[in-house]
Amino acid sequence: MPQTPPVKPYAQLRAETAGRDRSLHDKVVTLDAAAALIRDGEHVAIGGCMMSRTPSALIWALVRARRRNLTFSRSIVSSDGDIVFASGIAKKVITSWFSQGIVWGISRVMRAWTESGRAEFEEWSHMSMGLRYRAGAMGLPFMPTRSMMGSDVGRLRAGTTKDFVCPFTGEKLLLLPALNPDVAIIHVQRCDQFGNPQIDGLPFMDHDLALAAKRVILTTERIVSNDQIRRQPDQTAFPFFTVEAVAEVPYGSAPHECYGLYEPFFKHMDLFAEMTRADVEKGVEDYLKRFYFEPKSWTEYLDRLGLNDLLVATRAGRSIYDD
Amino acid sequence: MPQTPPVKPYAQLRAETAGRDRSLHDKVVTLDAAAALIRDGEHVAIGGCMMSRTPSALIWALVRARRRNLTFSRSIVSSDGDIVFASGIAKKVITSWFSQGIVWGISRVMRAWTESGRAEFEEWSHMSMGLRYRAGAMGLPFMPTRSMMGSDVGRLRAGTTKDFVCPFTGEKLLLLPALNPDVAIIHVQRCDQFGNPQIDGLPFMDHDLALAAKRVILTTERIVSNDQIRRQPDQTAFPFFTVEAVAEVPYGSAPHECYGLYEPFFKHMDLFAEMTRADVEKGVEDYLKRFYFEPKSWTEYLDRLGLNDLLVATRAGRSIYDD
Amino acid sequence: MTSLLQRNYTSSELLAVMASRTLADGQTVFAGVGIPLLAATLAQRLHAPGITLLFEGGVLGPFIVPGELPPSTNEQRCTRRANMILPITDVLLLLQRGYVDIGFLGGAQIDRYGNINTSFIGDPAKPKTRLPGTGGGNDIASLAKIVVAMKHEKRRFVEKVDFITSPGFLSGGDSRARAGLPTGGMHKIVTDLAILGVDPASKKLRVEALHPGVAADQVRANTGFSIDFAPNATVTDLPTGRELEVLRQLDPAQLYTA
Amino acid sequence: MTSLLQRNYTSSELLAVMASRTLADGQTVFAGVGIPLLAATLAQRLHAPGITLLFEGGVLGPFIVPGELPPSTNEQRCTRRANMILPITDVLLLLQRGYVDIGFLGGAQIDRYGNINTSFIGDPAKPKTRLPGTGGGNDIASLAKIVVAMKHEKRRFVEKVDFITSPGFLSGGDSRARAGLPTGGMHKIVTDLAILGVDPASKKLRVEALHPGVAADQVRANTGFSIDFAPNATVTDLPTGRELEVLRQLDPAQLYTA
Repeated sequence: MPQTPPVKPYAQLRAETAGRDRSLHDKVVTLDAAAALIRDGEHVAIGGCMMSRTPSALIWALVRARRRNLTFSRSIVSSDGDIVFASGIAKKVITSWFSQGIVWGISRVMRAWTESGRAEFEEWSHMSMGLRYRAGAMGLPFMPTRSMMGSDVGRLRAGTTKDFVCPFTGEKLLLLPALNPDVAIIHVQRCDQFGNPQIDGLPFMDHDLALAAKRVILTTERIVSNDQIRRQPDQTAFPFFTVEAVAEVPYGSAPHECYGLYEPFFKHMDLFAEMTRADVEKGVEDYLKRFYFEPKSWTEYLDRLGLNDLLVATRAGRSIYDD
Repeated sequence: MPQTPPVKPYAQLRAETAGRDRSLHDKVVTLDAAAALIRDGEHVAIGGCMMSRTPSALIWALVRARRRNLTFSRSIVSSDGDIVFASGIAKKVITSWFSQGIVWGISRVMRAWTESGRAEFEEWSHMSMGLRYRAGAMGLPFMPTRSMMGSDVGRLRAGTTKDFVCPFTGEKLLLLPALNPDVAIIHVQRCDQFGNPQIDGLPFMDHDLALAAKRVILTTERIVSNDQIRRQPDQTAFPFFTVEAVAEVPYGSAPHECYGLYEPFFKHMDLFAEMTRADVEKGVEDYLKRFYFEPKSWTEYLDRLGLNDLLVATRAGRSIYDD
Repeated sequence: MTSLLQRNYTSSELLAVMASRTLADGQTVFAGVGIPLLAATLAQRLHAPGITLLFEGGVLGPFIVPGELPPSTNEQRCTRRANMILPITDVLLLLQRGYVDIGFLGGAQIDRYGNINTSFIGDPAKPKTRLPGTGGGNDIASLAKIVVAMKHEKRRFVEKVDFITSPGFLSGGDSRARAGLPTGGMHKIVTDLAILGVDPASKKLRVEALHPGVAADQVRANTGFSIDFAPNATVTDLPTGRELEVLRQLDPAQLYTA
Repeated sequence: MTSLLQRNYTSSELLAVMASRTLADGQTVFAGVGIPLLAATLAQRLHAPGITLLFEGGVLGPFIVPGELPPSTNEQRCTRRANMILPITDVLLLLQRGYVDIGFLGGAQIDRYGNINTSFIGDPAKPKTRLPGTGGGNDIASLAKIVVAMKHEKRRFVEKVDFITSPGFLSGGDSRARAGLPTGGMHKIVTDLAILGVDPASKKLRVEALHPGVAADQVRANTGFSIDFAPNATVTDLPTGRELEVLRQLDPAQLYTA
């Protein structure tokens, strides 16, 4: 598999954007219809970070649709990385850290899939991931950095970065190639029918992801009126014209968290770790069957997580606003 | 006078930041004490834009303290540019647009001072100003851009920029030198005693200014508790550890606006235009005497603007939140 | 032929109406205050309700309230019922990223290749008049398709501008692309006499339509360089009553349309 | 000499306490979850109340609630009573801009020049174990002064790490600066046996203090390379009752201190 996607020529970047309908129009679709907009072989950037605002429902729908040969990129992946490997929808994940979470130790799925060569974990430093998306968002072919030099993390990526001497100061710098995903998938607390997204709490890299990507697919906890958005325009996270489609999916980040609404479903995360601990291949197959393929809807999926876990996560999520 | 300040070597940038007390400590000072922190010859970046969130009170205090040989930079200057020229505190303003406002036509003061060579207006494109601050904020020596090429705006600045061919795409780019001001002066709606600033409405370039500058001096409409800040951490505009001092100055942007609180004092802006229309030298001298040197305090200054204008501006300012 | 004396609108109103007609529904339009903002808002209220306005001050998708025109694109009036507020640098970067269809500018001087001067009259080293400068004009003209609205006068339409603040097609042909600007460029110039476009090969300005009652010679006489007419040059339609009515609601104090 | 059997704290508790003592009041500290966060929070509640914590997820100056430790530095628990929330890239850029005094890391392997491996055990092309990778570790270690807390074991303190995830002093001397990293570098390594520092000239790790009851040979036996002792090497003070008490309040479930 080739290293990270090559830098897009500016003419291509401009043509792709110019070719899209960027007007204020209704973009509401179902979850399945949203997943159908993502095609085999595309590079999909995942919004949020680790166990936060993961577009879990959309990934769930992509797994069920048996999408193939996708490349995912994300600042940090948690169990979402395991899922896209184990389900076979991804050949590659570009990220800075890949594990369900420090308390659960090293990911068994990531180890099994990468060490056997079935899939690739392409590693960049966390800031480099951010700067690559930022370059893409700014319409630039690269971003300079003072990080990732001297290390083997940098050495492994040397084929796609450029060593550079600053013409102003004579200092050594590293030029990071812009990352312009085919599609960014982002989960938000609320959004209107036109794709004006509003995010509470941690913004992560989502503004840059949305601007870097060719197009954006949103899932949202709820769809609100355009009037409501326009009363707080300083809370809008990125421009609506980056957005292609919006699906309303309550608890769309479960079993991860959505700031202010629910924390991670910790008992379910324990269960996932446990099921993949002994026999990882069998364990993850059972897990996918039980939680990804057997439920007939996202509500049935949530039902399998269990109402008690949902209430515990919700109680904890809301508590961030308590003194 | 030399062209734009040279790019700071990284060692100097790091040493300057490392040398400052960046702990969470009480930073509240008087307006005069805040002005006293700015020394002759320094490069002062002005927050806000044009007639919005201008740190008018702090500039007023700098004029009264008869500071000398300052360089100012700002995204766009309005009458604040006229004032720093006419008062003699500035030799140079680095900006993208210099006029009181389109409805009042070309600035007489700017014309008189630049055309006679008494002061310099160093022109950059608006995005270039932003990208230069952003490079400075990111700890980078430059930022690439696809703008300002081919034009005479670019030609006049060619001594301080670098033509560049992208090593990834072969495309022509321009490298803009980072701008790291000695001090940024920024007016905000509220702030705590530690310098945690919260801004309502348009953020302009203030986040980048604060991070690019060696230090930041704030004026604020009101000082609130740290508890109040911590209840809405997503509203904090830039890190408190960039801030050296905070002065509470209600109506500290008058006669310009402060989002949600007051609009520009339009009748006063008319008066300024009128007083500088016929005999600019005499007019601006009279203006400075009447509004800058004779009042004994900022409150007396506001009194000279007039209670009626203040109420009109306040009524209009608050109306932004009305449906 | 309608005499100029008989017409029921000012030159500025004509400019605003004609400029508004260059915009299509669904476009993203970067506009400054004055005629550009009036024209874009007029289009939004008539034939192009789905236009998204962008303001340099950091505003995306606002609706301007009639009679409350902002004094610049950097004050709170610009944010009225906006979809999003964002930092200045980020709204300008939307140009570089390619999200803007049309940049809408004014200008003090323009030349035969659509280069605009808003910086210096005379020698930049010793100017006769120092003008306010570029603002976002240079960035908009470097990165987007441009519509300009300005009065048609010989001192404004010059052979060569004293200073290129906002690049048009520079010295014509492919000189703009060679300078590092492969996208955008001058699209339409709306004046109180005519609509100008650009010859696809030479990149010289040319007349594409005359306003009702304007003679070709009148355009030539008010242009400081020899100007061609497009083969299919037409005559524009008169401002309609509805256009003028809405325009006057937007600017009742005639701040920009006197 | 205190016997290890007699001590009233776990190895992890010892690590957290000793690490907390390396921090000074007023410092800005970039910390990951686990021992780093516990140590920084402990310092904040005892000798260094003015420490400002930064989390990779985009948090500036939070106060962690005892018993509600965040599962990573990217969830809402990290934002509790924060001074500011900001995008990930911007919080990481504070490192590059020079606003961070100390970066606080863990690690799977460390070598004699303080290089850290959290990516691969074995040959990176065909690893025995693929580890979770750098996260912000590479950026933190490239741009700030580093404190590391880890268990002192021979398999962790190796002659040469299998992979340099987070750069220490690379191959020693001025090799770090020559690689483009003129600032930062390894400052202290806190283990359950000793405190290590860096020899100013050679940039090799050296023992600066032993914990109470630890013999020099014990450190040598658990280090996979020959290690020197600083001329003025000392013995650390035992964890105090107060330190252990507060630590246990912070992590009552012993998620990180068992």
